Amino acid sequence: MLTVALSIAFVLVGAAVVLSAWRLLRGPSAPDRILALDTLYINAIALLVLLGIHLGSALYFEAALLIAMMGFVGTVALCKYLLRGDIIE
Amino acid sequence: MNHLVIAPLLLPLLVGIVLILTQRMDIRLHRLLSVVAVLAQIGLALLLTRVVSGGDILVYNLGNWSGPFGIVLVADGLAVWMLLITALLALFALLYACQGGDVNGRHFHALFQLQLLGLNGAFLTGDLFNLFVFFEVLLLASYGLILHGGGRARVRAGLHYVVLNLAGSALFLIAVGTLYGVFGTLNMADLALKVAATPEQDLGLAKAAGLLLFAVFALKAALLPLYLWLPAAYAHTSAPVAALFAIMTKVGVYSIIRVYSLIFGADAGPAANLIEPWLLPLAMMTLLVGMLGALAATGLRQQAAYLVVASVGSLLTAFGLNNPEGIAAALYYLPHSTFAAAALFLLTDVMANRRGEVGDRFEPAPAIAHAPLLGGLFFVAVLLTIGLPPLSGFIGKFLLLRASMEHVAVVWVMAIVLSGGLMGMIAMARSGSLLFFRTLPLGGAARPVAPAVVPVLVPVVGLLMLGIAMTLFAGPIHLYVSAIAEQLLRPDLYIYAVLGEHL
Amino acid sequence: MRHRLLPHPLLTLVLVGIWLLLNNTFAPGHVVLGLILGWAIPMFTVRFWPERVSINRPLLLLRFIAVVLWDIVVANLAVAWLIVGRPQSLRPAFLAVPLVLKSDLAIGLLANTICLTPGTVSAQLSEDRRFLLVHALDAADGDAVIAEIKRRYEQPLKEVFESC
Amino acid sequence: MLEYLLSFLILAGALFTFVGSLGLARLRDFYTRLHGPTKASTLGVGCLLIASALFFSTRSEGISLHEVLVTLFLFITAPISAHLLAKAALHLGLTSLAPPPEDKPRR
Amino acid sequence: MNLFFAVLTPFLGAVLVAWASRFGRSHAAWAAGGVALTALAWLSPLLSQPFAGTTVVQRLEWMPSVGLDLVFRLDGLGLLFAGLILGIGLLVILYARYYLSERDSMGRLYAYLLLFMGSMLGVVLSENLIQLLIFWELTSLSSFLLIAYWREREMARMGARMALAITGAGGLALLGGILLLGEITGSYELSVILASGDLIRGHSLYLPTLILVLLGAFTKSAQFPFHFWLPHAMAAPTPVSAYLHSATMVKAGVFLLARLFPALSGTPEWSWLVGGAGLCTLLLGAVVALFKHDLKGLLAYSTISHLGLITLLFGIATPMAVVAGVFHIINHAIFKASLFMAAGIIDHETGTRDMRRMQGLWQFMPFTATLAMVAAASMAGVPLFNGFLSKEMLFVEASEMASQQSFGWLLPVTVTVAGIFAVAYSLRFIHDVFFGGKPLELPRTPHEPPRWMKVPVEVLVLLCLVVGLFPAQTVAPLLAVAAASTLQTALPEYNLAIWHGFNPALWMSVTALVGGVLLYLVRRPFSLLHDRFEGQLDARRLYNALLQGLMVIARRITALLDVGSLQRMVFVFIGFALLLGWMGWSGDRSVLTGSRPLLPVDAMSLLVTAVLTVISVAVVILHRQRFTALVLVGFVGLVVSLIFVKFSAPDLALTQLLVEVVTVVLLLLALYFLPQHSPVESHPLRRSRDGLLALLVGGGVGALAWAVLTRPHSSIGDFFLANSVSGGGGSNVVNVILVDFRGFDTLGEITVLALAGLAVYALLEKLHISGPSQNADGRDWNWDLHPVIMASFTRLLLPLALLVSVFILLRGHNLPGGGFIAGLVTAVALIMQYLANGVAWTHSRLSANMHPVVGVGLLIATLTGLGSFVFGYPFLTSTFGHMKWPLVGDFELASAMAFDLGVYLVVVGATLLILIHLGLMHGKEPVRGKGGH
Amino acid sequence: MEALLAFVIGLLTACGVYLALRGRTFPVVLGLTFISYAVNLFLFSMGRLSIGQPPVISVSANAYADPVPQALVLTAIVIGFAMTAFVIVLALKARADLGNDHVDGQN
Ligand code: NA
Ligand code: NA
Repeated sequence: MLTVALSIAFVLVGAAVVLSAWRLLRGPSAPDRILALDTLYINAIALLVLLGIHLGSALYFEAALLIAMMGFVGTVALCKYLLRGDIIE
Repeated sequence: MNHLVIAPLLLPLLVGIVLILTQRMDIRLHRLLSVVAVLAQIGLALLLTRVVSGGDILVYNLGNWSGPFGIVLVADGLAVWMLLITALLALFALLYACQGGDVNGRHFHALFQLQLLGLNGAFLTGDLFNLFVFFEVLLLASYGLILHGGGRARVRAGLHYVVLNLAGSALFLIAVGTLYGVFGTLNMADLALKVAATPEQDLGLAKAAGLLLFAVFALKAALLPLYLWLPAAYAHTSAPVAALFAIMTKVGVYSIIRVYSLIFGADAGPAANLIEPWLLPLAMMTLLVGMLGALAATGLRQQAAYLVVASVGSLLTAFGLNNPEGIAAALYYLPHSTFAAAALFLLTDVMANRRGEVGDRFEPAPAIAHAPLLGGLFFVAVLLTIGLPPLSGFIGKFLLLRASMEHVAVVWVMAIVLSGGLMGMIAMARSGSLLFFRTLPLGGAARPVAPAVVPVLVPVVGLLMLGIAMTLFAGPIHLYVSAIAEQLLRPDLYIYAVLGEHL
Repeated sequence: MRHRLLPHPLLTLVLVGIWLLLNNTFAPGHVVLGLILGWAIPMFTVRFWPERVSINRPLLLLRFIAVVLWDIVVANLAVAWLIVGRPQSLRPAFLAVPLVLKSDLAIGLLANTICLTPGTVSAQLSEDRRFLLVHALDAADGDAVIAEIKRRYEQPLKEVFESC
Repeated sequence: MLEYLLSFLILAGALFTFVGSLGLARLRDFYTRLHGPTKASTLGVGCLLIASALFFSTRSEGISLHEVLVTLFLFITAPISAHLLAKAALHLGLTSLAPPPEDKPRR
Repeated sequence: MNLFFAVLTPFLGAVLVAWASRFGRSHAAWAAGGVALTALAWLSPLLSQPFAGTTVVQRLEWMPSVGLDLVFRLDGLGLLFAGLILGIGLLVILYARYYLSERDSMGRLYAYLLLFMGSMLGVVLSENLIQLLIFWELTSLSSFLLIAYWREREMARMGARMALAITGAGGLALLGGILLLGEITGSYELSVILASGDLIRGHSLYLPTLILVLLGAFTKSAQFPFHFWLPHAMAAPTPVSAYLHSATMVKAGVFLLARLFPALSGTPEWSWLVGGAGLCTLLLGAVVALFKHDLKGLLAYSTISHLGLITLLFGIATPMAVVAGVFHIINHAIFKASLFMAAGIIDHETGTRDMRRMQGLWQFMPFTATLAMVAAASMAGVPLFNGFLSKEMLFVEASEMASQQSFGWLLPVTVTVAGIFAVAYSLRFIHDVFFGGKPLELPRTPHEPPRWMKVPVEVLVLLCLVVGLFPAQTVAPLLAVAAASTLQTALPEYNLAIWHGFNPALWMSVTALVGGVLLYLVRRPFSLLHDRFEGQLDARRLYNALLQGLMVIARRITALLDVGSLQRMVFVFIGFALLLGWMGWSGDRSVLTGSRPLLPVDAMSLLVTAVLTVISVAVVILHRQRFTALVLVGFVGLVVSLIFVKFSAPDLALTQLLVEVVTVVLLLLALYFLPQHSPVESHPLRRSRDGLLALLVGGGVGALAWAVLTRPHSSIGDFFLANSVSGGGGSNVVNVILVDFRGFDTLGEITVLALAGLAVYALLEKLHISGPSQNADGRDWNWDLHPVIMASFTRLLLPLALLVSVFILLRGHNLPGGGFIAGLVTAVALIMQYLANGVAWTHSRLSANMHPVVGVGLLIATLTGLGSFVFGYPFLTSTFGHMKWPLVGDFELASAMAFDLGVYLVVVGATLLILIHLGLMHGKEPVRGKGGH
Repeated sequence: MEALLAFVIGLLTACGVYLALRGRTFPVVLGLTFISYAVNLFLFSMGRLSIGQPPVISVSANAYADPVPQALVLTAIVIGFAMTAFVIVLALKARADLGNDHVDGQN
């Protein structure tokens, strides 16, 4: 049961990755691409959690934690660049 | 454990740390500290020389983990020889920098000390990945130093140097990785054992990895066709850095000597003498191309840089002969060419500073102040550099030719080394006659103001004296390097010293 | 004095809690360590976060959080339906929400809450800080959405953080 | 029973994650697309984390609550991303399906 | 060690003279003379020994292991040459004192002259041939200095360089020859080599050896076709010419022929090569000399001719010819030195050396004219003068050869013709200068030179006479020992007398004298002919063409290779590596795929790989749109860290993730100052070429990975897995390796990081560039510097991030984490403060001076390592223990944790150091221009 | 799975090499970044692949991945980061000093 659910979940998240990547590639605007990258980070968290359950190991938790805490810095910097050019001013 | 082995690493590291922590202090204190540290470094190298001169190989198990598991430092004849050369060179490069070059940018002394750390580490380590790490230490320090002071040409050449070396580092990792993947170890002695017993299906991988590693070392050593970064980089950096960099190509040379005598040497079974078909032809072509470059140079710095290329060619030709005499010749030639190149770079700077606008370019200029003195020193430096009698360069060349007599390629070696020497002579006769003989009247222009001549010449004279000392004591030095060569041709000694308890 | 030795008591508590969560344990050793860190870290970061936060009505805050969580769940379903079902018929709109909140923290929390609940994103704070520009995914009646935001989120935040 | 619950949570989380990306791919202007990932980062990841907490709490001795932290951090950081993205889009004047805002709110 | 000191004295003396010249010109001359006399004094105790038939050998150990010692040898030949070198040297020193003008540096000339003297002495007194070669090359070098003495003259510099190139090249060839001799005989020492003549001649390497040695000798002695450098060396001051081209430098070549005569001679190869070169040179020099208008030019070609004569004698190679050769060495040295000096006096007194401008100098300087006439007569081979004696001996040998070979008559004919020309040019030297009318517009009014300037000439001319008249009573003993030591066998019977009766040689002499006078009288048409072709016959043109050719080749090749193009360097490097890798792989029967069981592919991995492929290719295609490329790269980094997660490397995943974030920030900081788009620059062909290389390299690296991945594995990793807990006190083996097993790597690595911080700081120190005031599309930047919402929340995040850092730092030893990751978390959190709140705000709260953090971090790590010294363990030996604390319970403390703390600090410090200063770089100057540039 | 990873390594290498051969500093830096991803993955793969066996000693695990390449890659990542940081700053310096961003300082 759980295995089936996990398999379906992997497929869904995989599909999410594909869709986000399509947006990343397609754009058309710079914010679209940044948004897609941000979404991919979220998708990665989902993947990590699923993988943790799948393998029964808590060792993947930190990765998810760090993405949650630090992944947005890239997004912020990219947006700040679009807004101001100079990201540290 | 004899802590003496690690002292040459700890000393520059600690001094470097102190320099970082005291970065806002008076530059004179930094100079003093730096010079004292280098003097101590020489002392350590001499002590180590005394210890290993009997043929002992000192092994230091870092973290008390012995090889092949932990990282080991190995002070054998070759490593200690390199340490001594580096320390001596560093002293004079540093003394020159202390004349004011060190304040053209930040952190000169800290970078300098850490550069020494990288160099010494590369020479001492017995672990291939650790060698990579020390390569990176010395490279990053060299990036800082090569750009020290800035300026258009320097930045351009520096960028090329950095990017190319980044590519080199990537290749290094691929090669080391492959070796680990195939043999499951990183310790060089252990690798030597395992490579010698390579099963047939893995032989291609082992050889590919070994040759990729050769490409990395050839890049550092500036061997044809990978020397192209060198002329601009050396010609455009500051003089003391160029002088110190005389040892940088030798790191590549050292690595070639170490890896291809220990791991892929004659005892390496199916992978034995891996680079033999490559090294000698490439080295001889490097020699030629370097000499042609020296002929074509438009400035003395560039000429000196090309002579460094040529000296790498000579050095590796000697090693490429792959016999005890050849290796001994290489080991004699190595310090000689290092000191000579450094002296030439420093002297070039002294002269260029006195030629005003023209600098080191081969254009007529008013006679420079102190021309007789500088000319005399230049003459000696040239004798050393291009291997004319009676100085160490000639002895090196003689040893090299002598070692080639029994080699199948003797005709090629003789032809190329001798004609290379002729080209060097023609090139230097032209530049010397242009710089010192073909002078313009001073005219209305004032003599360029340059720093007092004596202090800047102290390091130059010091380096030249080293060359002269290498001439006078050629006998004992040759005996010493011959012993090192013998040791290098007995990798089993190294392996036993490192892995004794695991064998 | 208390300010200097314990600049952010609330933060200290939060940090201790997080420490225990991080270590996934309530062992006494970690409580002690958590307390030390909960005390030391605010000491270091006080320079970055000088203004004191006072929560006037903690219970209201909890209620607010519950409301937000509930809204997240409900709005998620609604928005999911919108996305899957009929993306062509969306009626997106930019809404200028007039603000009564003043403090950075409260405004920030409001903006955050708006972002967290699916269907709305806070897009821009006006330079005079009197309007928050919100983009709504499907807002047939913009004023109703604005009113909802002000009632459900701004009002409680005002009471918790800015009532005095 | 627990397995059903876990399965449900996992599927729900994955589904919301998927829908978020679907929105990102399908919707027709940047501002509406911006709403997509919010789902993924709130309910999507939220459900998965609850599942994880349940899974590890029941599997080994001691409960596992640290998953809460991921949600906590996401709740702090995701809105900042969304907000800045919207701001950047406005700044660049990206076309929107909604009538563009007047200048009023800015100055 | 007298011989050693005799050689050393001039070298030391050179320094002494340079110093003494500060006190005046005469001081320099006295010092120089004193030096030469001292050298002579060192030799004097040994002088009698060669006459007693013993060879003095003195040895100083230098490099005995390679057969290179300083070994000196004094035998007859050496003694003769040493005498010439020192004797004529003394006269030249005296002469030069009066020759040089006030403007010229006395000290420099004498110093160079003494250097040269020492080098020559070294050549002639060497027992070891390598040592001989060293001095040989030193003569080339010191003659370079002497010839270029008037360095402001283009001709002098050119002549010096030419002499150096030719003689230096010959020296290199000689080195090769000597090495071969050493290879054949096993020694470089003369006593062995001279005794091994048969071995050498019978060896397969004989011919190459001979050719190389002869190249050395011929270049030095200006033998055809290497003779052309010598006339150009006449740009030297005349005392130098008198010294170099009479007794010394050019004689070194014939000395070498004499020296190695027993070892190399006696074969047809020797006769043809040596005799042939000598004969050509003899004739060529004699003919050209007649038509030179320059006094010194005439003497130069005459010198070439006489050297050819000597060479020819050694080529004939009969014992008697050798005696004649040695004798002519002596005679030529004497008369030629005096002639050069006379020419110098004329030049000195008239200001010109052009014989067409001077006539009838007899009336101004009759005494000098008399001296010159005697010397010229000797040169012409007029009886009663010394030159006649040795030339007569040549005629004898030549006529004897005539009967022995089929075209043997050619030899006497040729030498007679040369004799005719010799008489003619000698006559010209005298008649054109001293007689035949009045001088034309001389720059100066000539008169007799100073008294002491004439003395050296007088001495030499006297010797011409004395030797010419009484050979048996004067020169005979010296000639005997010199010839004997040259031959290394018993001497032939010979009679040094003026009159030998009516023999063919006498008729040849008479023919030469009469013919010479006649030739002189009818020379005009020939002279015009010569003038017309002057320069075209000169081998200097060939030399210049060769040199030019070499330079052109050098420049072309260098310009072809060294174009300063990074793209080419990278291409060459990668291509070379590819080639090497391929060569290593191919050749043996290598199997690409190994036997390890493979992991099954899952759909998710396949999917992610597909996406990654698309995005990576997109980066390549879109790379000109830099911002877009950067965003896409962010995704690639994320996937890489997911790959680490997937394959059981959580530590790597965490590190990669954080490094990715920092890298993106860095790239953005840089992108602000850079153009937003890359132009299309490279040709499609080049792009295809690069693409092909990229594909090959990618394929190669992929194949390499595949080959290893599919092979069975055993490694030192098992040891670490087994010992991590027991020996390292931690269960996260990766971390234990980093801080314990291989902690030294980590120390190096944080040093690299610290260095990056320092180097970046140094680079940025004086760097101020302005970013654009608008973005690439011409849109102004947003007004909102620090959006409030972002600012307030990032402040909240900071304490949380620090807490997480501590968490990660502390647990790293046992679970994924550690100093790096913790440091990066802290650094990113702090960078976030800069991003959100700006530089000014953050700086008022956090010092920008990160050096102490870096320094302290490194220090802690190093001191942790040093701590183990106290307990007698090697550097970085770790220790750990568990302790029970009240309340807290069990708590592990490991020294590795302190090490990790150092790592943490360095990571934080260096990362911030780089980013902060990069951020600070801009902002002072007003902004200008658009983003696109 | 091994083939997939080998492919990814080859792919990243190829992209990196192509970009590193471009004439402007920025793509070169991107290329070097790609190469360093590829090299890190390569080095990592030298310990062979394993799923769910992180080298963290625990009672429940029955096998572990080879920890050595992981440690090496960690070092390599950090060193690569330092190098990248330096080369980025150098690119800026070159841009400022040479007047353009061509790797040879020409337009
Ligand atoms: Na700024
Ligand atoms: Na900035």
